Amino acid sequence: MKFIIAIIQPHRLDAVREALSAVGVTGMTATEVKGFGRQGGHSEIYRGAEYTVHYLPKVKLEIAVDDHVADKAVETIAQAGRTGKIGDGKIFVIDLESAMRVRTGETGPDAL
Amino acid sequence: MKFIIAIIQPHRLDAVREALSAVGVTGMTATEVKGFGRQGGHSEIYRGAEYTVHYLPKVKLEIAVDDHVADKAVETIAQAGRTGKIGDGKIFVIDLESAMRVRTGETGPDAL
Amino acid sequence: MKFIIAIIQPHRLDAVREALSAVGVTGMTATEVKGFGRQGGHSEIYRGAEYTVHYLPKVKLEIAVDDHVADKAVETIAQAGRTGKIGDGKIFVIDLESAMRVRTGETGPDAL
Amino acid sequence: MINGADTAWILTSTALVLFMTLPGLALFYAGLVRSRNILSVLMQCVAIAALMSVVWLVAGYSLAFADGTSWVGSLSKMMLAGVGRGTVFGETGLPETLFFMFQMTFAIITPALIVGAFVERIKFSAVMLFSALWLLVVYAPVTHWVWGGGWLAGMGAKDFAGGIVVHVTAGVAAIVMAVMVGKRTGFPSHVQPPHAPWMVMVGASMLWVGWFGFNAGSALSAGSDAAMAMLVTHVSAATATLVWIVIERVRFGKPSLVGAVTGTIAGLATITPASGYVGPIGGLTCGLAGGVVCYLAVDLIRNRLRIDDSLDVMAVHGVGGAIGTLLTAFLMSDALGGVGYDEGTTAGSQFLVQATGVVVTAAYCAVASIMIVMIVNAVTALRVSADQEREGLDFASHGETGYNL
Amino acid sequence: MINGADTAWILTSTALVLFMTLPGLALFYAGLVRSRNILSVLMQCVAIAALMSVVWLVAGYSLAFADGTSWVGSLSKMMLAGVGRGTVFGETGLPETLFFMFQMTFAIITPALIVGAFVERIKFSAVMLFSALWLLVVYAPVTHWVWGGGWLAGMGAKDFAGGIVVHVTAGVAAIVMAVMVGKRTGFPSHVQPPHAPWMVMVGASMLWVGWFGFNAGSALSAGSDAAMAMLVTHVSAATATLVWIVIERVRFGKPSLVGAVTGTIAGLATITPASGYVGPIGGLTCGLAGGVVCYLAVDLIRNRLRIDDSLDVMAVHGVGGAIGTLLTAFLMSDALGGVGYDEGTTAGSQFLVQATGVVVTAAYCAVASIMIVMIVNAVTALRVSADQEREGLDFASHGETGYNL
Amino acid sequence: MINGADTAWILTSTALVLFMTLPGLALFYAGLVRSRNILSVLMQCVAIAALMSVVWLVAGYSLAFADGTSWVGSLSKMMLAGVGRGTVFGETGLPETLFFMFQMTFAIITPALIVGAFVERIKFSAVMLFSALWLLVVYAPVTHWVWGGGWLAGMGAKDFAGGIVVHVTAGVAAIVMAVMVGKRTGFPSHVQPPHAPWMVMVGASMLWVGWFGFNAGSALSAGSDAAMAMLVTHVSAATATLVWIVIERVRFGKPSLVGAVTGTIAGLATITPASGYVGPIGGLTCGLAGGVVCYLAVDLIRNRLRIDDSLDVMAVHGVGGAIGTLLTAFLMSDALGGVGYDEGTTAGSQFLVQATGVVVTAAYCAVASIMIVMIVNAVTALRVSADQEREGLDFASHGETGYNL
Ligand SMILES: Nc1ncnc2c1ncn2[C@@H]1O[C@H](COP(=O)(O)OP(=O)(O)O)[C@@H](O)[C@H]1O
Ligand SMILES: Nc1ncnc2c1ncn2[C@@H]1O[C@H](COP(=O)(O)OP(=O)(O)O)[C@@H](O)[C@H]1O
Ligand SMILES: Nc1ncnc2c1ncn2[C@@H]1O[C@H](COP(=O)(O)OP(=O)(O)O)[C@@H](O)[C@H]1O
Repeated sequence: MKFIIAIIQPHRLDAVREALSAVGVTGMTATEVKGFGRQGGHSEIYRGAEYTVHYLPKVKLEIAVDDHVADKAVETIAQAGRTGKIGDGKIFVIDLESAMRVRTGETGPDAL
Repeated sequence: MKFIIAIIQPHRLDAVREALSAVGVTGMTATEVKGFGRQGGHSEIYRGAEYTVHYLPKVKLEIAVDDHVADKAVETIAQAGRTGKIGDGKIFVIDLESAMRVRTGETGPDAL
Repeated sequence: MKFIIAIIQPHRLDAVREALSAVGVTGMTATEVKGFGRQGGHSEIYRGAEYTVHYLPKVKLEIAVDDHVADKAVETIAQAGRTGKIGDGKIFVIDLESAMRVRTGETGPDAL
Repeated sequence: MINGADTAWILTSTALVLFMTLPGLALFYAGLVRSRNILSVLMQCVAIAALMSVVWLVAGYSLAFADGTSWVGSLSKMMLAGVGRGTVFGETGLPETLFFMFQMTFAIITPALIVGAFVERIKFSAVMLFSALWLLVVYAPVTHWVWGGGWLAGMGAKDFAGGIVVHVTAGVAAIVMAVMVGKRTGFPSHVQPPHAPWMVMVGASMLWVGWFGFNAGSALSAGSDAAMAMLVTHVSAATATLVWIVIERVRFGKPSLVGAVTGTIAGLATITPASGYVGPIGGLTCGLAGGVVCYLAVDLIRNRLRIDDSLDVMAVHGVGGAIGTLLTAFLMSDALGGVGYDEGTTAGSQFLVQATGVVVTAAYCAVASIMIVMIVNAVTALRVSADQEREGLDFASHGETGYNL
Repeated sequence: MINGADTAWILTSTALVLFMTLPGLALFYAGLVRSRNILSVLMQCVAIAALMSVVWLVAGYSLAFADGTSWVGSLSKMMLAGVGRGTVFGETGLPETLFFMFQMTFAIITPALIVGAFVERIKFSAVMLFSALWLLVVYAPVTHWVWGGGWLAGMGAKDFAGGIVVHVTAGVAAIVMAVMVGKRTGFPSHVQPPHAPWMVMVGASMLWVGWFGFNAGSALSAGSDAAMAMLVTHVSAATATLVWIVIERVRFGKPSLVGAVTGTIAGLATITPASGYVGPIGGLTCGLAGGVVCYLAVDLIRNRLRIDDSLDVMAVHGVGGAIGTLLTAFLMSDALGGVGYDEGTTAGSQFLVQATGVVVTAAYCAVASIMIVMIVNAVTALRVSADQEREGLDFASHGETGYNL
Repeated sequence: MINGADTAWILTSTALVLFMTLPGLALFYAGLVRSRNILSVLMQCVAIAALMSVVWLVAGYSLAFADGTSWVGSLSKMMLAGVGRGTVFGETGLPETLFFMFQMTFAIITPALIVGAFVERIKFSAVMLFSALWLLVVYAPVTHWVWGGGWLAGMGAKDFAGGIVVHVTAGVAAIVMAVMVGKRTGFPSHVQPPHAPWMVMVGASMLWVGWFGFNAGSALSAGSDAAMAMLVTHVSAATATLVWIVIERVRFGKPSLVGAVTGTIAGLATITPASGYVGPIGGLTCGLAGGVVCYLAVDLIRNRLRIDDSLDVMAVHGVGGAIGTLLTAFLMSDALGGVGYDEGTTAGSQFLVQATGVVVTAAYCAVASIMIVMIVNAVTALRVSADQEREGLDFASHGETGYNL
């Protein structure tokens, strides 16, 4: 199994989720995060001066998938998450040793 | 060492934490996350219409443990986190290559 | 590639980020988390009684790096994040199988 | 001669009505939008308050209240020309400067109400330009018709505190704006629930309290009329609140806070025109009618007509104000505890007058608002770009973010 | 004859006292609970305000103020029968409709105060039913006893703005409710600190300001009595705030914001019955006594008796109101800057009357409240399910969530 | 004799001015700091309100208003000695207790304004001690000079509602405190934008509404003077709001909400001394001048002088109050719609008097404030430790956290 960690633009969350759904991946966990990268930050105005805020809001998705689904899932996220502008984010894949569903105690791919 | 990622119901956090403590695991990091899964979302009422909110609030626990503690820890989380209802969450285990305690620079299991 | 997960004191975030920048690591993702550990919690006052809040606010950094940068990055985080007091946090390293830049579809170290 | 007691109450009422907009209405609206647009809504309210005040001083007040024709006042009181420190207003016991101020707070809240129609996608400069033109072209003349001795006043139309002047005009302009600016991206399928229902409730509470100044202040004196106006205002608000609670309870099993306070506002808007003419039974009736009809109107406009009048300005204010204006014809009857009819007037004849007022005002407001929007669109676009809309107006238009926890 | 100046001030006071509940008290309470119950608290306050208003109109006012027996008024003023637009209230210079409104705001806040006893676990329908019955069975008669010419008034009991009528009744009902509804899951070991202390402070500030209408408005006129009532009210609030700050500073090294403003409310509740009868020294004394004793009472009820009167209604309001009522007997002495005693009365005899008022009211309120809770429990359960409690009442009872950032 | 109407209005004004501090100013300031210091700011405001009230009762009022020398009052009215329930104040129609209360709300907000200079790093005990000493040593005497029959009054200085008394004193003390307490760690490079701009706007709105009590209440009567004061106050606030919006729009392309409402406050501070003497043109002029000059002053003090007067108390209040005081000399001319000059006075001679008032007060306030800070520093340190500053004052000084979502 693989554990996919994707950092995406917040406003692409719905699109990515729906695209994943379409390829059969329905379970996932999302977190609001602050992203630092090439995109830089943005500047806010405060009483006659501009202040730089170094980060930008991003959403992190964590998705555990069975091995054979992994590539498809990564591809799907990339396509649905892409706007072509800097700051679109990253997709990381890590090896997942085991998974368990808390409710039933099922393990392995069945737990996903 | 193993890196355990557990998604649980927010109201089970105290129980899980206390159960882990009882088996000797006291360090962990918790994050508020949004869960998408079979449980679906919930609908909120707004001026005469119901709107679906697709996610549900969950808590993610991240716990680095020594190898021989891993199974026990997973088992403990599963038991303390279980309510038997859909949406109880998942426990994922990943291989952890190295760990360091920032304060002292200690590494390996000693750092946990 | 490696995936570094560092739990640090919130007020060290700027220092750590700047130090990492100085060694060439500019991309990273930060999350506000609740830390449980030896440091214990803190007690708040409420109408004539003290209540224990078990967790402390921490920041989690996630940083994907090329293999040869990993040790340097860990070392840098440890140094910049260290205050010498209990609760300074942990640095975990996990093996990263693959990485992709959403915008371009680039993979591997080029994606970071 | 100046009456100290009346002056004391209208000074207070002026503060209360300003409080309705700042921060009352501003919070009511800001809590209803998404968190990335909270500041833009607050900014629109405060900037409207500031700009309308200056426009009112320069020309608005004069167009509404300086002697003129049946259709509009004149420019003779521009910049309060001829109005001195000691000038008394008409038959009242109030300094004219105070009457000017009290009326100005109405001229502030009316354009601010319209904000609810176009939140989350409008350009800030469009809001400013639209509001200024609208105040002069729609609000000031209509005020003149009803309160400034114009043709509706001549016909004997009864609009105590602004059912026609404030709520019908704002509601109609809101629909015009909603249609011409267009829907928010994602409406209606992806609409999100209010980001801060607590803030909506706080705003509504302030509106409730401030409305005492609005309606009871419209008596322009501190006596029985103000007291009864306050009473029926409160009773209507309370009743309509309960109506929404009961409807939602029956329909969904759960009464919502946002629903309850929306009912409050519906009840307040509905009683507004009637508040000086009716008794407790009138208050209960307005609350019941306003509660039920506004509920249905929200459903109609939002869910059936699919018009993105985003915060339901037409359904709550426009419809409420219209209903109250029409009901006044019946509820003012002394048999129902009202003040009774003017000589030679019956419920039927009064109803015709009231209906004329509502219909003509709505028609005029619609046409004029459409033309103003066209002008605004030509001068500055109406909408921000899709990217800016997605990013949120707080940052895109004002360079700030609402919550930096 | 109607006095314009008095009318102006009581119109204002009515707005101020409504403001105390909406949004003052609502925010004070909402900030103290967990974030998942914020909306339910706000909803309870607004729904109580709406329902009590209607109940007051239908029968409450009549039971309290229409001529009747020593024990209760009559039904002769139901729906304000016989009260016209021009009716003057008693010896005052106020329209009776205004007196009705002013008193109604008291009839709103008293049941709303009780909310603090049962937050985070109560069923919404139970709140509604309890409050309506309680208003008719407890609040209206007690009001009659003290302010409506009933037996306590006859004995010469002094309760200027509601130490007995408002605070003792609310406090006793709160304890009854807290015990009968039962503790929140996790009380006391897992109680969590207030989710938004800033909101608590904002609510307390609004209560402080609004209390000027409550106490100085209770003079029913705009003159020296109102001014002195405002002064002593403020001095007591300020003093009690400092008392809590000092106590927490000494005990914990850190004075807390929630503690400070709890002190404020304690000082305000304590001065309430005394506010029309005492001078500055009375204000200081009430602030000192109220601050210290209420602090001890919180500790006693919450930590020793382990009664989950969740937001300390009894300890702050009940105890404060009782102390103030008793102290009035001494502080009204003209030696201390008070108004002095009625002819034939001494501090001792007055104290007995005051004590009788507190004790009999508390006893009656306790018994009646228990019976009402039993009825409510039979009609609709008191508590939500454990699952719903855990989920939070916002979503479980109202289908909404408080913060959607 | 007591005038009921005037009393009604000043009772209301007193409530409005208290509302300016609690919660108005408290929210305005709390929204500007980082989220970890929100509670400390609120706590400082509420604790100052409490402590100043007691100090005012004990001695402050007497030093300001009891007959004394040209330089300071006497101690004859300590604890309101000799002031009975029925005592009328001077030539007014107000109970002296009410005048005491109204003035007390000014004595509360002035030290509370200074809080903006030292937020996020000050020790709580230092705030308390500084404020109490400052009230007695600076505020009370200066009040005596201007409003208590002292030397500035004798010279004919015009300061209707506190340009000198409130804003210049607060601004100067703020600069002294900012310099002597020292910068926040990270100032200016790492300053963070306001944590809750919405809260800043809500506070500013409350200040705007409450300022009607401040300025129109300073007429001490309910008549033409109050009405005109309210009018010019509002016009100045509106104008200065627009000025900031325009400046930011031109300079950054985006007008910010925090900027707009900072303009509001600048306009309000500027009109304060002039509000009883000028007409609508005076209001517009003060708004324009206050808006522009305060904008420049923020830039000067913060960005060029690099003084960490954290919330710009000097730039907005001190500078605004001074400008308004000076402009009054010209704007009070009846040619500009003002009240005209006292016999034997010209614009030029009045200007000299006004300038003398500003300069001497500023100088006295600076010297006295420095000495008070030195005393405070000796008794209790001024600053928390670097660790505590980093952790945030909410937890470090008060054991609480602001947001527990
Ligand atoms: N090395 C990294 N490790 C972890 N997260 C990263 C890394 N680099 C970038 N990110 C995340 O991806 C987001 C986008 O990266 P950025 O460099 O701004 O643009 P792009 O995605 O177009 O390369 C960042 O905001 C950050 O959250
Ligand atoms: N494949 C997945 N990867 C990551 N997180 C998941 C995955 N599937 C479910 N989750 C998380 O687990 C939570 C519970 O899953 P759900 O399918 O609703 O019920 P259950 O735990 O009973 O199977 C989800 O809300 C989500 O946070
Ligand atoms: N085993 C663990 N797994 C994951 N996170 C941990 C673990 N132990 C500690 N942490 C995180 O590190 C933080 C600091 O740990 P703590 O034990 O308090 O002090 P120290 O870092 O000095 O050892 C904790 O608050 C928690 O967020």
